[in-house]
Amino acid sequence: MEQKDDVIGLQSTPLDVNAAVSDAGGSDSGAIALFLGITRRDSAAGREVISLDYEAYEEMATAQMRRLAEEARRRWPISRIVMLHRIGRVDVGQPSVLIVVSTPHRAEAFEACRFLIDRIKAEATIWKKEIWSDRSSTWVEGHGRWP
Amino acid sequence: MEQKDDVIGLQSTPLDVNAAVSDAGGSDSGAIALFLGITRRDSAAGREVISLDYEAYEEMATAQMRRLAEEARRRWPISRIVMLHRIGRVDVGQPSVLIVVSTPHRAEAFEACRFLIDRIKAEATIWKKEIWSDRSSTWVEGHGRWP
Amino acid sequence: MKVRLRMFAVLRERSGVSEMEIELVDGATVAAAMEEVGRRFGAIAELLPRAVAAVNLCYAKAGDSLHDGDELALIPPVSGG
Amino acid sequence: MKVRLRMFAVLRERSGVSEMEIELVDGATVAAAMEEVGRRFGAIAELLPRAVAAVNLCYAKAGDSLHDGDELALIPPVSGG
Repeated sequence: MEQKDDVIGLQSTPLDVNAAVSDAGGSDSGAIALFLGITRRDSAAGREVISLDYEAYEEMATAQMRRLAEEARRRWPISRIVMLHRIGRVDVGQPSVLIVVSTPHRAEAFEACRFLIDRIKAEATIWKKEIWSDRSSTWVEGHGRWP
Repeated sequence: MEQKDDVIGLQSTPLDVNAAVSDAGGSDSGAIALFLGITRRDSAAGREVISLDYEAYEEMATAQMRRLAEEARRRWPISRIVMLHRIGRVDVGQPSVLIVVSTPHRAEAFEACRFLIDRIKAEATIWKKEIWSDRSSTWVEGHGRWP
Repeated sequence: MKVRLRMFAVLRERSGVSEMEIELVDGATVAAAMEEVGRRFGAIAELLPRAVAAVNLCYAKAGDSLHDGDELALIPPVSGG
Repeated sequence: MKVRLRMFAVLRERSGVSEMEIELVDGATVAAAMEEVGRRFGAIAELLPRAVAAVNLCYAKAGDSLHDGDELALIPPVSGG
């Protein structure tokens, strides 16, 4: 079951690392693993990516993230999960996805955090379009492994 | 080689997660993995641990952490490393160790972060004493695998 | 029967449609619905073989039957994170 | 020869010594130095078998020879993190 104090969702405002870590903390946690995905500089044929525009099928992406949190909780002894993804414009160098998992011990924190980011990237209904310095744009095709 | 912008050391002041993440960020990084070790509540025979007192052989612990950073950089393509450990009194629920690794892609960020915390816990010359609610204290014996 | 169609990202942009209602024969499969969408929106016909479908917020198989009132979403390869 | 001895955590507390200079025969090994420390500080003799040594900031083996001016640290099981 997803716990009521998990924090899961999509947001158009910047991701707040400090808030997420303090949401994930607690006296039953000995370990917090955090992953932050950052939009990378990219260039091709003399032009540069200046920002990314994230679009989501929001109802489904949120439902997927909640189901992934439940699956992680069945696999590992998790205290709290924070799982947030940006939508809208994200400049190069800014974080687009934030996962925080707190657990009693460190092995399971790393494993659960890795599981969540891998599955979100492969499955969640979120897309990004690269906005180039010449004002052109390209939809990025991921390497999802859909069911 | 350790990079001049790595942040490595022991400190008696609280660990600052936001500062560490922004120290580790950069336009060449696509992934940041972070580990935070937190002093856990512990109890035995009706008494509770209220805080931990960390002591270090500081010159050696710092040298070890620098050598571990160099080793991690030989194994993975790392942009930046932040590796900080508390000394002195740390209350239950507060972080005692913070590792941040930024890399181009996520797999190596998780692997390098896990490598660093595992090796620090096993090898670094740092000890903790549990301070109990009845004012008694106990040195914790880790499960180090010394060379 | 009526099914709510939703399209995202490159499919939304090239078809010009993000959400609409389509009429399908009762019990039509996901595959039949996607063929119908390809006929209506020629601009995305070539993209549909790389897309998958979701029905009511869960990924669905080509052979799954649709029901009146279902929400059918066409999902190009995802690229979140 | 003279070696700088450093002790930490439970060894420091029970011996009452964190740092001192000890005199050893030239070329004494780490093991010989630890025996000497055990003789001088009976309160920690029982703890020394679980401790290891570091010489000049690196872990050392029992058979390693010490040199004049070395820093020899006695390291009880570490418990950082």
